[in-house]
This record gives sequence, structure tokens and C-alpha cells, in this order.
Amino acid sequence: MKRFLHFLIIYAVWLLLTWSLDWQELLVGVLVALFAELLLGDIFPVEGVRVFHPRRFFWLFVYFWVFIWAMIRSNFDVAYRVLNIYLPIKPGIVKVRTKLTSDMGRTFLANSITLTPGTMTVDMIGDHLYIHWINVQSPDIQKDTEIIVRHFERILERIFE
Amino acid sequence: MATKPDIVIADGPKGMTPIVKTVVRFAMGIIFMFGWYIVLYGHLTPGGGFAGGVILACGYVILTLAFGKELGLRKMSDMAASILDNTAALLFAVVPMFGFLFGWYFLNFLDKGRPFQLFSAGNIPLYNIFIGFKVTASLFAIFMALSIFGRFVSKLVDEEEEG
Amino acid sequence: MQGLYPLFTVIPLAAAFLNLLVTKVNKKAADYIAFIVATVLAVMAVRMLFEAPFSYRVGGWPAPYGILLVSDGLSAVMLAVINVVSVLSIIYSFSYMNGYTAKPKYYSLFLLMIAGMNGVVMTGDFFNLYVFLEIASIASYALVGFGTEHEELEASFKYLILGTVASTAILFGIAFLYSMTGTLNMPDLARQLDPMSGTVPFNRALAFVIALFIMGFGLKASTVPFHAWLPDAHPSAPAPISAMLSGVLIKALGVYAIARVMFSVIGPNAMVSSILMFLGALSMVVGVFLAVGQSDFKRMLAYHSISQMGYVTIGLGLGLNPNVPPAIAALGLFGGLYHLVNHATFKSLLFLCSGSFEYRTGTRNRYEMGGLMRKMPVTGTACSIASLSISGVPPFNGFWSKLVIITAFIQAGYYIYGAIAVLVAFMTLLSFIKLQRFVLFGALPKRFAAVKEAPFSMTLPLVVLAILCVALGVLYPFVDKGLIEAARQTLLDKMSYMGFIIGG
Amino acid sequence: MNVYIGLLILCIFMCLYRVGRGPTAPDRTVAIDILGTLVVGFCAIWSIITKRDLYMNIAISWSLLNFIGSLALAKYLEGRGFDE
Amino acid sequence: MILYFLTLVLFVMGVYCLIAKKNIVKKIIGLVIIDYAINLFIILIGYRRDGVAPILFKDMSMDEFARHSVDPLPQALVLTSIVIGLGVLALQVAICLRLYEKYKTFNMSEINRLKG
Amino acid sequence: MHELLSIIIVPAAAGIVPIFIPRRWKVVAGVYALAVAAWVLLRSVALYGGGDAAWAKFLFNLGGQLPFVFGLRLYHFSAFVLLFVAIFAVLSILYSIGYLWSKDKPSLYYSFMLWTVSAAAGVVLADNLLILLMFWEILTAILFFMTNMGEKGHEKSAAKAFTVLGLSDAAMLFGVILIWATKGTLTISGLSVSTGDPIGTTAFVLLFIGAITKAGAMPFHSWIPEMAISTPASIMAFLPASLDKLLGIYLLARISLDIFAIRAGSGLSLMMMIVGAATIIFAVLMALAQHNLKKLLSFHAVSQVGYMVLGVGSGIPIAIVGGLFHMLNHAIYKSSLFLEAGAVEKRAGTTELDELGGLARLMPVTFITMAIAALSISGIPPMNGFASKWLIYQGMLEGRHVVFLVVAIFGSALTLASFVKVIHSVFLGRRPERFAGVKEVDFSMQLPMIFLAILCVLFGIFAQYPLERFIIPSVAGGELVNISMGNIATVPTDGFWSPGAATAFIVVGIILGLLVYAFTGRGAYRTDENVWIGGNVMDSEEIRVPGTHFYKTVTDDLGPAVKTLFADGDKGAADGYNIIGRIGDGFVQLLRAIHNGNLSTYLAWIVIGLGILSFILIFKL
Amino acid sequence: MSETIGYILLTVGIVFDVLGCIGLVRLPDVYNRLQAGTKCVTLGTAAILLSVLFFTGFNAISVKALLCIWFILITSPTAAHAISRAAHRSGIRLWKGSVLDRYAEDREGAEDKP
Ligand code: NA
Ligand code: NA
Repeated sequence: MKRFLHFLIIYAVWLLLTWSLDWQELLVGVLVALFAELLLGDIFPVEGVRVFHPRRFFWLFVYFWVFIWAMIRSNFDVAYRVLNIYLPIKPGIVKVRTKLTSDMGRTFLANSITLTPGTMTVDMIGDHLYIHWINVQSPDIQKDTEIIVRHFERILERIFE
Repeated sequence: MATKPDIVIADGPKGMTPIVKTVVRFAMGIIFMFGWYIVLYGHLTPGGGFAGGVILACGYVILTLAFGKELGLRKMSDMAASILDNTAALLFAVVPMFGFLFGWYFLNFLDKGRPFQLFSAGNIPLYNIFIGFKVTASLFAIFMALSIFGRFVSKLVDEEEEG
Repeated sequence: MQGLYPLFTVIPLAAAFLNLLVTKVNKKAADYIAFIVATVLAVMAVRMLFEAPFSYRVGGWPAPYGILLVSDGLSAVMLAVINVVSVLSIIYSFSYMNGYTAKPKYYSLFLLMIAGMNGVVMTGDFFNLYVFLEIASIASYALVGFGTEHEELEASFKYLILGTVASTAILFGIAFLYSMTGTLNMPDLARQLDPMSGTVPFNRALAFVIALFIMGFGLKASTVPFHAWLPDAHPSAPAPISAMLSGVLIKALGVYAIARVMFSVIGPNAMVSSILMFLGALSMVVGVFLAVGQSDFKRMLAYHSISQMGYVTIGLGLGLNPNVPPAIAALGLFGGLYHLVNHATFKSLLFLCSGSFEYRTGTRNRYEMGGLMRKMPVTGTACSIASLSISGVPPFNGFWSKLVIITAFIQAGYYIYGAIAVLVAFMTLLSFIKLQRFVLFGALPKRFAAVKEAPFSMTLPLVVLAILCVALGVLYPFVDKGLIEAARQTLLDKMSYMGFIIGG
Repeated sequence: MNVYIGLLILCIFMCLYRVGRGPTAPDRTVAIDILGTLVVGFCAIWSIITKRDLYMNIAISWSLLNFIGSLALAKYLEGRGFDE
Repeated sequence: MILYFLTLVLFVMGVYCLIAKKNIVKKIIGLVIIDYAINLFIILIGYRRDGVAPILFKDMSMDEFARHSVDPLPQALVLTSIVIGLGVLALQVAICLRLYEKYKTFNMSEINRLKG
Repeated sequence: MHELLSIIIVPAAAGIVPIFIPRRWKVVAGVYALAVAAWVLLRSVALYGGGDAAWAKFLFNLGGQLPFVFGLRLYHFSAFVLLFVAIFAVLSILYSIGYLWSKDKPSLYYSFMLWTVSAAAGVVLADNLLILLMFWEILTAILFFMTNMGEKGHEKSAAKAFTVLGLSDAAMLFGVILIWATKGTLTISGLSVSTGDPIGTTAFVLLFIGAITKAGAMPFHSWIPEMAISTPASIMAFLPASLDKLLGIYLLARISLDIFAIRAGSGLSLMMMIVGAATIIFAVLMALAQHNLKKLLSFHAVSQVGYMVLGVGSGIPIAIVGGLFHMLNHAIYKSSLFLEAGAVEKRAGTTELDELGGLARLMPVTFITMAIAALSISGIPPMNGFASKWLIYQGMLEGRHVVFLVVAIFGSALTLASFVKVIHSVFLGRRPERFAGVKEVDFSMQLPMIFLAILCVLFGIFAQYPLERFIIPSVAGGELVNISMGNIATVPTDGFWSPGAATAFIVVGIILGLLVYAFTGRGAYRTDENVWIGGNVMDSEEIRVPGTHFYKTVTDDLGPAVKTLFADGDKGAADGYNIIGRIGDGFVQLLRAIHNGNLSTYLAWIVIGLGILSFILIFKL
Repeated sequence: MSETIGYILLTVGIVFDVLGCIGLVRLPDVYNRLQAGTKCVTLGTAAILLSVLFFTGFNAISVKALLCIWFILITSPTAAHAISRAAHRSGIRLWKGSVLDRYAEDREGAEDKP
């Protein structure tokens, strides 16, 4: 099942790339996608296909906009700090805990954090994330977790757990 | 060892952080497909065998970087690489010989098809495929061969210019 | 037969890879594949001598769009030389290379080298010239370093760097040429650069291109001052490879390329001619003096290659000279080509002999050897014949070619060059007398008491080459008829070379 | 369009400044990584100008190469062999 | 024209690096720079203002293509020379590392057993 | 097969046989070789009677333009030289049969002998300069291999000989090609080159160098003494002493009188005469300084060549005749001397003058024959050496070359002195004990010595016969120069003094020589009885004063210049070989220093080279 | 209409790119530079790629552009993470003005324990 979905994903991307419905392209696409699947299907993360469940997919959609919004905010934040003559920054690396268990979820979380205001994931050990924060507000794990992780985590749970 | 499925190796301690690993696992299939896309469309868009081969080789390199040598070699062993390499080159040299049957060496004897179809330009896609295989195999082989000397790489930069 | 012309590059290429595949199954197969392929090629090449001139359009595309292969007197002669020497070296390798691991790789590189050289002498456009040149060069870099000992690696690296610089210069020149004419097809270029009917005048850009070519191909031909890699590289390679490098590679990639470019494409030019003659004389003198000072057998031979290639270069230079009567120019060019062929025979023979001596005695220092004539009669005799040939002693082949060159120069009124040629011949004789004295005659060291003659597969090529040395000298009249024709074709038939652009 | 291209080139020069200036190896790495992303943007603009999709192929390939480069450099910075 | 000049500068830099630097690796880098300079030069030769890549695409007539497309041959040449350059580079690095194994140094001036 | 061709090919082919004759049948090989040589002798006698002959075959056009004709030509001069080549071949092979008894590889030796005959015949008969040169070089190569057959230390002398000869051959090659390229033909007959233009002059000088190197005149003489020590005497007697003289002077006469007609008083003629005179005087001085018999003889061989060069080079008919006659005579007495030296070496086991002594009674034949040869080389009447030298003196007188005359006479005076010394220290003087058992050599060796001695006497007393029979016809009839018996009526044909200033000079020369000996040889008289010194008997070995002592006086008394000459002479500083060698070596070391194995250096060469090339090509369009 | 959107997106993208690069130049240490660079340049480039959609319409080009967006959105933060981690592990300290470094503390602790 998982592998078939993986095959489908690849095939879909192929169709987008070739952007035509000529029988030759369809045929070759099948071959290529099959080849890719057989070669690499086994390391494809299973959560990658879970998202096709309608409910999860809906939350993915939601997450997408949340994420975009955060990202835009983050950019203006950076713009502010960079353009300001006095460089108003108070950087440091803080530690936060995540409730997510799946690799996929954690990866999404980490990358989302990296792309959102003033924070960047430096490392992830166990369920702890080390985050470089351009403007550290408190050294306390709980509070940082609230500020940085929570609003993503809530949605990501629904998608990947 | 040989029985151990790749997924286990992928989750193993070697290689980079779970974040990187997950991303690579997630994107790998599509990268691979993209490489073949470039190869197969070589006669319609630029690139072709060589560029596509480079991308495919890069795919293997990413695997090696993210999961360590073992998985990379599992996906393409030294033996496989050299065989693939040589077979591709051999075919590339031999297939045009059939052109002699039709008069000229390298004669493009297959059906040319309509322009802008995938199966147009007769033999050329064939050659692109051979080149693709060859470039993939040999580049990956080179990477592996050089990565064995990884120890030197640091020295190679540390060594100070004399005079 | 003409229809199969491309096979000269295709077969060795295919065999090189087939080799690596098959030897995964059976180790011994490499020997047979290499041998069969080389033999077939040699036979075909000799056959081709009687087919030239013709041209071949790869893929059937009309020139100048397609890839053009050309066979005229020059290419035919080169092709024959290359493939004959190759098959002999490969036979020699059977026993000689047993010492090395990775014998299959060795054969594959060897075949690649052959493919590259054949391609260079066959091709009719600069694009493929460059590609094949690089194939052959890369194979030779790898083969020089094949022993992976200190010296081998060092030599290989130096050769690699210098050779790459040369290739870059050549590529640069080709690009320049293209930017001026918009084509890389040699006959087409010849037509455009022709002073009479051409569209492109002989401007300074073209002069710079010529300089680049002289430097690039001159380095491949080990012309002083671009020679420094050769005395390191040639001795470091395994003996059969040394024979190939000195015997044919520097000719195919260097001299042939220069001749083809200067004669067929750019055409006679006083300045180029005088430069080539000067460089040739310089190479002759420098090479032979350095050779006299060597104690390492193979290194000495390598330096002699430099000086002997000087003869070839100087001959070509005279051929390029528009100010001397065509007959004399042809004589000079003929001398150069003839010496090229002769050098291929006796220099590869000498290197193979040095290999046999090293194979049995384990040393290359000629002062440590001695009295080997009694122990290894066949090798010793072959070595003597080759020495006499290279030193220009009648009636061996070397004498005639040097005679022709000197005569041509005196007829053309270049007495100094003639005198230099004579003196260098004498110096060559000297250094080979020393060789005879220390290696073949003289007292046999105790530790070589048990030395035996080399195995059959290593003596056979020696015998064949020795016979060639004698035959090419004694049968001079026939050689004259054969080669002078090639020379004339190269020199005077620029028109007909342009004619190849129509193809067919 | 020229304005945009000019600005992009400006960005590229800023990155080059960082590449040259350092001071540490990671700084250079970062600069190179970002340079790659800028090149992708450049390809996009070019494909807008020429209306050809081949530049998008280049863009994708480039972002892939950039990713590999960053990973490799990261590994190198950690002082580990590429195959570990 | 300025581009040609920049190519020349690149070329000279490469030559300098190749000759003046003693470290093998830097010599190799110098060669690579030279190689790039040449490739750039060839590309410039093939470059044509408002030129398009030499690939036919669907909504383009043949003669328009002929007028606009840049010369395909330099691109082929560049591609080939890149491939060859890659091969040479691999060989260089391999030999250079083996040299390091043997001589325990990257200093070329210490690697001269062969002289005279 | 044509008769001329057969003379070259038969010995060449026959020479292959001895290789397969097993070692223990040396004598068989020797006899076989003797037979072949005899055949050649007979043929050449027949040819000599037969008058002129020619044979030619067109081979090819070099590069389609220069015709190459394999031509052979026999006329009086060549027939005469060929005849004596054959005679000396027979003699030395006959001698070798006995001499080589103990030597190694005799069979190959005989092959070389026969091949030498063939090559020499080729040189003499060739009507094509290049063919001539090829046989010439074959002779050089054979010499090299034969010297390599000698005892220890032979490689060095062989290599040196080969170097010098090879260089001269290279010079000749260049000269020949100069002629070919400018004249378009190689056929000697009917080839005449004027020495007016530089090309002609250069060509002549080059060929001249080739000729006198083979003959062994200064400054290209040094290979002969080097060889003399380690080379078997039979080889020395055959090749350097007789054959090379014959051929060298043959070629000299050929070029200077036939191809380039050098006329008397011209610059080139003067050059040749100076070379000749210098050779005479310096070589004889070196000879005086020698301890080793063979080496001494070889220096005399050099010095005598001086007379021939002087005579032939002068361009004066009578002197030319004298020079050629001296060539013949020299071949006779000098090979004789070497054969005797060989005999002494074979019996006494050494040729060191200091060790020898008192062999006269033990080896009478050797003693007498050597004495005769010595007299004749010193130009004492009525020996043949006198007759030919005498003609040369007369020529000098005719040409008013007083200086050369004096030099020539002083030369023979010193020759005389040095041979008195030789006779004294080898055959007279006190005999060391260990020579007690020495016997005369066996007959096969005696025969040639005797024969040659007789020739010495006969050609002296009845000089007119060889002159009329051999020399004059060779030069007469426009072959070389117009000359007939009439011009040289004053030759002392009956061995008596004839009036004339020359006679006075001869007398002066003899007296001078004896004075030199008497003055310098004082201490050399031996005392027979044991001498008491401080009451105990000294071993007579120690008080025996070797005859060579007196040469020290020469070296001391003849002034510092000569002294330095001797001082360096042994180290070989005076010898061009070493000088050129040193220069060349310096050049080699320089070049090797430049190739310092540093990659950057090589790259710099390339870049600079490219720069220069571009500059030349771009700005010197 | 879509042209205008395209230009707007393009402008935004370029602006963010410039900002990111300014940050790259101005900010004190490698971690801050990463922050600025990664965020802005990623978004900027994504915007540029998106603008392709509005310039060329929905066709092969824009599809590939979207594919490219997806790709850089997942790769560039990953790369940033890898680099920053590597930088920290290769011993690059934080800027002197930084307030705390839990990562360093924990790693030193981990190293002390065994
Ligand atoms: Na030489
Ligand atoms: Na030579």
C-alpha cells in the first residue's frame, strides 16, 4: 500500500513535469516511477503517505496557511532587525521539548521553526530541540516551548500522529 | 547483513541527523525520477545523458552523505557500478555499429517519429540513456573512491602554503 | 573496406570496456581480447595503406555538418605504424605484465590509448581531434602511473599537469579558430584560410592560434622547451607502454597533429617553418646531450626520443618552407616522415629491449649491467641492431632518413642545420657505443651469472621489430616510393584535402 | 526586468563578500548556500524572460546540487569523512 | 568585450596559481580555473544577444530558429570539455592523494626525485 | 657476377664460415681464411694486369630527385692499392695462425679479417662517394669489434678509437652530402669540385679530416697509441699500421688530386703541409717519450703519416710520388715492425721497454728483421724508407719549402735516435734472468717478417721498379697529376749517392740522429761484471741501466715547451679528444642542472616559450 | 491583471532577497547570519518562483516552478540546520552578546558524564 502510494506520488510529479498526456510519456513515466519505487520505495517514510487520509489532508492544508503566515511575519521581523542601525538582537540557543514522536512530524516541526521568526533549529536530540533564537525571551524550557513550538505542534499532531 | 532491509540501515546511527534523513528519504524518489526525466528528454531539451547522469549520481551521493556508505553501496555496489559503467560504454560503442547494416557508422537507423515526441530522433534517446547510466555509475564510483581518502581532505586544507 | 573505417576507433573502445566486463568472469580473457583486437586492427591498418585517399562521413551526414573521417597518405602511414607497434607491444605484455596486478585495467587503458591515437589520425575535424587527443592522453597519464611507486606517481603527476596545460592550449586555439571561421571541419577551414581562394586573411589572431598549436602539440611531441615531462614519464611506464609512448604516442598526438594542422589546414608559412626548424634543431642538440649524461637505460632512451623527434620536426619545418623549391620541401618532409616511421621501429625496439634486460637483471642502471650479450643473445642482437639504426649507421633505416634530412637541408642551403644534424647523429652514436660497452660487452657481474634469455612472447616482438629496422633500411628504394607519395600528398595536395569537404 | 536582475546581482556580490571575508569556514558555507538559492531565483527570472521551461529544469537541478553541497560542507565542517 | 577581458583575467589568475603555488592542491585548483576560463571563452564565442538556446521548441518556426538560436557547436564543445575536465580532475585528485600517501607532503617542490 | 663485385662479395660471404668452425679447429679456420685471402690476392694480381674496368648499377633517386648509382671502378691506382691490401691481408692472416694460438675466439677473428678485406676492397673500388663512405664506416665498426676482442682495458681504447673515427666519419658524411646536394651526383669518376666557393672548401676539409683520421695524422691521431697497448699486434699490424695508411692516403690522394684538384701553393695545400709537418715532429717527440714498444711504434706510425700528407699535400709532382711511395713503404716496414713487436710480446710476454733486453741472441730472426725495418723507417739508405723520403725532400726543395724540409729531416733524425734506443733496449742491453728460456717464434710467424724485411731492402735498392710499376702509372696519364719517369730521373735508382743538396741533408740527418743518441744515451752502456758497493754484491738487475733512461735527457734538454708537451702528453691534454670531452661534459652538467625536477620550472618554460612564440608570430608577421 | 500580481511577487521576492543578504553581511555571527539568510532568501526565491506562475500562466514552466518551490522549502531549512549544527560542533562559539547556550551546556555535560 505504502509503496504503491509512493509510486503514485512519483508518477504524479512525472506527469506534472512532462505536462502532456502523450501515450509515450505516460508509458515511460510508468516505467521510470516503477524503477524509482523499486529502488527507493523502502526508505520512503510511511508518514509521507498517511497524509492522504482526508482529515489529515485538511489539517495539512490548514497548516500550510499558518506556516505561510508565520513565515511572512518572520521575514518582516528579520527585516526590522537587519535594517535597524542598532541591531536590536539578544541571541542564544534555547532548549524546547516536543510531544511529536514521528520523524516526519518532528522534521516538519524543525523546519517550520527554522522558517519562522527569529528561530532556527540547531539540533534535535530525542524529543528535545535546540533552537537558536535571535531574541531570547526567557531561559525556561516550558515557556520557550509555549512560545516557539506549541502553535505548530497542535496542527502537526493532527497530521502525522 | 545482506538480509537487513535498507530501512533499518537508514534508521541506523550512522549518517546525519534524523531531520536530514527524513527529508532525504522523503525527496529521494522524486529526485531520482527527475534525473531520469532530464536523461530521457535530452533530445528535446538541453542536458540529456550527461546532466541527467550527474543528477542521478548526486542522488546517490546524497544517500551516502545522509545515511553513510553502507546504504549508498547497497543501492549501487562497486561491482554494480563498474559493470553498469562498462556495459553502458560498450553499448554506446556497439549499438552505432548496427549503422553499418544501413550504410554508415552512427547512422540513425531507428524511426525518427514526429518532432517533439519522446520517441523522436531515433537512436539519440538510446545514447542518452547509455550516457546517463555511464555518468551515474562512474561519478558515483569516483565519489566513493575519493571519499575513502576523506581523512586526507582535512590535511589537504590544513597544510600551510610554504613561502 | 573503406566502409569499415570508423572501426579503428570503435573496436578498441568497445574492447576496452568489454575487457573490464569479461575479466570479472575470467582473468585470462584480457590477454586474448587485447591480442585479437590489436591484430585485427594491425591487419586492417596495413590493408588501408592501399586504400587512401578517401573520406568517410559518420552517420551519413554531409560535411561540414557531420563528423568527417579522412584517410590520406599521412593518416594511412600513421595508422599502420600505430597499430603494428601496438600489437607487438601487447604481445610483449603477456609475460612482462605478469608482475603487475590489475592486468585487465592495463589492457583496457592500452586499448583506450590505441582508440584515441587512431581517432586523432583519422578525424577530419578539430572537435574530434581534441576529444580523441584527450582520450589518448588520459589513458597515457594513467598508464605512466600504473606502477604506483614514488617515481611512477611523481612522473605521472608532472606529465598530467603539463599535458593538461597543453590540451588547454589546444582547446583554446580551436575555440579561437572557430570564432574566426565558424567551423571546425578541417577541409572547410583549409578552404577558408587558403591565401588564394580563402575568406579569412592571415591575421594576428590566426598567428596566435598557430603559436598555441605549436606549444600544445609541441608539448605532446616533446619539442624543447616543452619536453620536460618526457624524460620522467617514458621511463616510469612499464616497458611496453614506454615503447608505445616513445614509439607512437608522441608522434600521433604531436607530430602528426602539427603536420596536419600546418600543412593541410594553415598551409606553408615561412615564419612557422623557421620556428619549427629552430625548435627541431634545439631538441636534437639538447636531447642528445642530456642523453649522453644518463646512467638510467630508459631515461637515456627517453632523451634520445626528444632528439630524434627533433629530426622529424626539423624535417617538417623544411617541408613547410614556401621559399624553397617544392621538390626540396617535399624531400625534407619525406625525410621527416621517414624518420618518424623509423623512430617508431627502433625506439620501441630499444624500450622493449630495456624492458627485457630489466625483467631479467632487475636493474636499469647501465653501469650495473654488462656482458649480457652472451647471456641474452637474441635481446642483445636486437638491441645492437636498434642502436645502430638510431645512430644512423648504414645500411640500417635510421641512416637513410637522416641522410635524406641532411641532404634536403643542404640542398635548401641551410648548412648549419645540416651540420647540426650530422653532429647529433654522431653524439647519438657515441652514447649508444657507451651503452653497448656497459650493457652488452664488458664484464658480466657475478650476480647475473644465472640470467637467462627472456621468454618467447618477449623476444618475438624484438625479432619482428629488428627485422623491420633492417628491412626499412635495406629496401630503401621501395620505402622511398611509398613514403614520398605520402609526403607529396600531405604537402602539395592541400587542394584535394579541401576536396574532402564534399565527402564521399 | 533589468532592475530585478541588477538587484539580484547586488545580492550575489554581497554573498561573495561574505564568502571572501569569512571569517570562519561556516560563514563561507552559509554564504555559498545562500548564493545557490539566489541562482535559483535568477533562473526563474530568466525563464520568465525567455518563456522557456528548460531554465526551470536548471533551477531544480541547481537547488538539488546546492542541497548536496551544503550537506557535504556541513559534514566536512564536523570533520567527518563523507562516507560516515 | 569586457567579458572577454574578465575571462582573460581568470585565465591569468589560473596560470599564476598553477606556477607560483607549491601546494599540489592549489596547482590543481589553478588548472581548474584555467579550464573554466577556456569554457567561459567558448561560451562567449557562441553567445549571441537576444539569442535563444539551440533547441527547437514547438511555437518556433525553422527560419526564426536559425536567426535567433545561438550556435550549438560551442555548447557541445563546452559540454565535452567539461566532461573531459571532470575526468582529468578525478585523475589528478586520485594521483595527488596517492602522492600524499607516498611522500607525506603536498609540497610539490619536495616531490622531485626525478631530475637531470 | 662481375669481377669487381666478386672481390667485395666473395670475402664477405666467405667470412661467415669461420663463425661456425669450432674453437679447437683454430688452424683450420686460419688456413681457410688464408685460402680466401690468397684467392683475393690472385684476383687482384689478375685485375692489376687486366687494365681498367668499371661496373655500375642504378639503384634509385633519393626522394625522387638525386640519382644513386652503385658504381665500382678499377684503374691503375686503385688496382695497385687493392693489390697491397690483399698482400698485407695474406701476410697478417699467415702471421695470425701462429700468433693467435693462445687467443680467445679465433674463428670470429678470422671472420673479421675477411670482412675487413672485403670492406677495404669496397673502399678502393667504390666509384660512389656514399658507397665508399659506407665501406669506410664498416671498417671502423670492424675495428671496434676487433679491438673489443683484446685484453683488459680494451673497452676504453676501443670506445676512444670509435669516437675519433666516428667523428671523422660524420665529418666525411657531411662532406659527401655537401657534394651530392650541390653537384647532384656521387660518381667519383668525372666528379670535379672547385675549391673556389666556401662549399667546396668545406667539403674538401671535411673529407680531408676523414682521410687523415683514418691514416692517423695529428690532431686526430690519438686513437692509434691508445689502441696499441691492448690490441693484438697482428691486428695493429694489419689495420692501423698498413691498411688504414693505404686507405687513408689513398683517399687523401683521391680527393686532393682528383676530385678537388688542389694545386701547389694554394692555401689548402699549405694547410695540408702544415698538418703533415706538425704530425712529423710532434709525433716523433711523443714516440721518444714512450716506454711501451707497441705504443712507441704507433707514435712512429703517426709521425710517418706526416711525410705522406706533406708530400701529397704539397701538390708538387715529385713530392706526391714520394708521398705515395712512402705510403707503400711505410705499410711494409711498419707492419713488419708490429709483427716483430708481436713476436717479442709472444715470447717475452711483455712490450715494456724497461723490462726487455738482450733478446738478440735468442730471437735472431726477429732481431735482424726489426733492425732492417728500423733502418728503413729512419730513412737510412739503402732502405725503402730512404728512397721515398728522399723524393719528398726533393719536392720540398723544388717548392722552396725550406722550413718543411728542415722539419722533415729533423723528424727522421729523431726517428733514427728513437729506434736506436729501441734496438738497444730490446735486443741489446742486459738480459733479465727470466728471459733465459725465450725461443724464436715459429716459422708461420717468421715468414711474413722475413718477407717484409726483404721487401724493405728491395724497394730501397731497386726503387725504380716499384716506382715505375706502381706509383708513376697511378699518378701518370692524368689520373692524378701529369708526371713521368723523366721528372724524377734524379732518384738514386742504384742505391748509391747521387749529387744534390738533398744528399747533404740526408747525411746531416743521420749524423744528427746519431749525435742525439750518443749524447743522450751515455748512461746506457751496460757493465758486465758485478759491482762492489760498500762490500756487498748488488743484484745485477738493479744496476742494469735500461736504455730508456736517455729519453729523460731528451725531455730535459729540449726545453720547457717540449717538457710540458710530454708532461701533459701522457695525461692526454694535448689530445683533442679529452678537450672536447671536457667541454661536452660541462655542457651536459649544465643542462642536467637546469632540469631540476621542479614542476614550476617546467611550467615556466612552457609559458615563456608560448610567450616568445606568440610574440614572434604576431609581431614579426 | 496576473502580470501585475507577478510583478508584485517578483518585487517582494527580490526585496526579501536583498534584505537577507544585508543580514548576511551585517549580523555578527554565523548563527544569526543563517537566520537572516535562510528565511529571507528562501521566501524571496519562493516568491520569485511563484511569480513565474502569474507571468507564464499555468503550464509546464509554472508547474516546474511550483515543484522547485516545494523543493527549496524543504531543503533550505534542512541545510541551515545541518550547517548550524556542524558549525556548533566544529567549535564555533556564539556571538559574545549572546545570552545563553543550552546546546553547549548539554553537550559538555554529555561529554563529562562517561
Ligand atoms: Na639522439
Ligand atoms: Na640523433
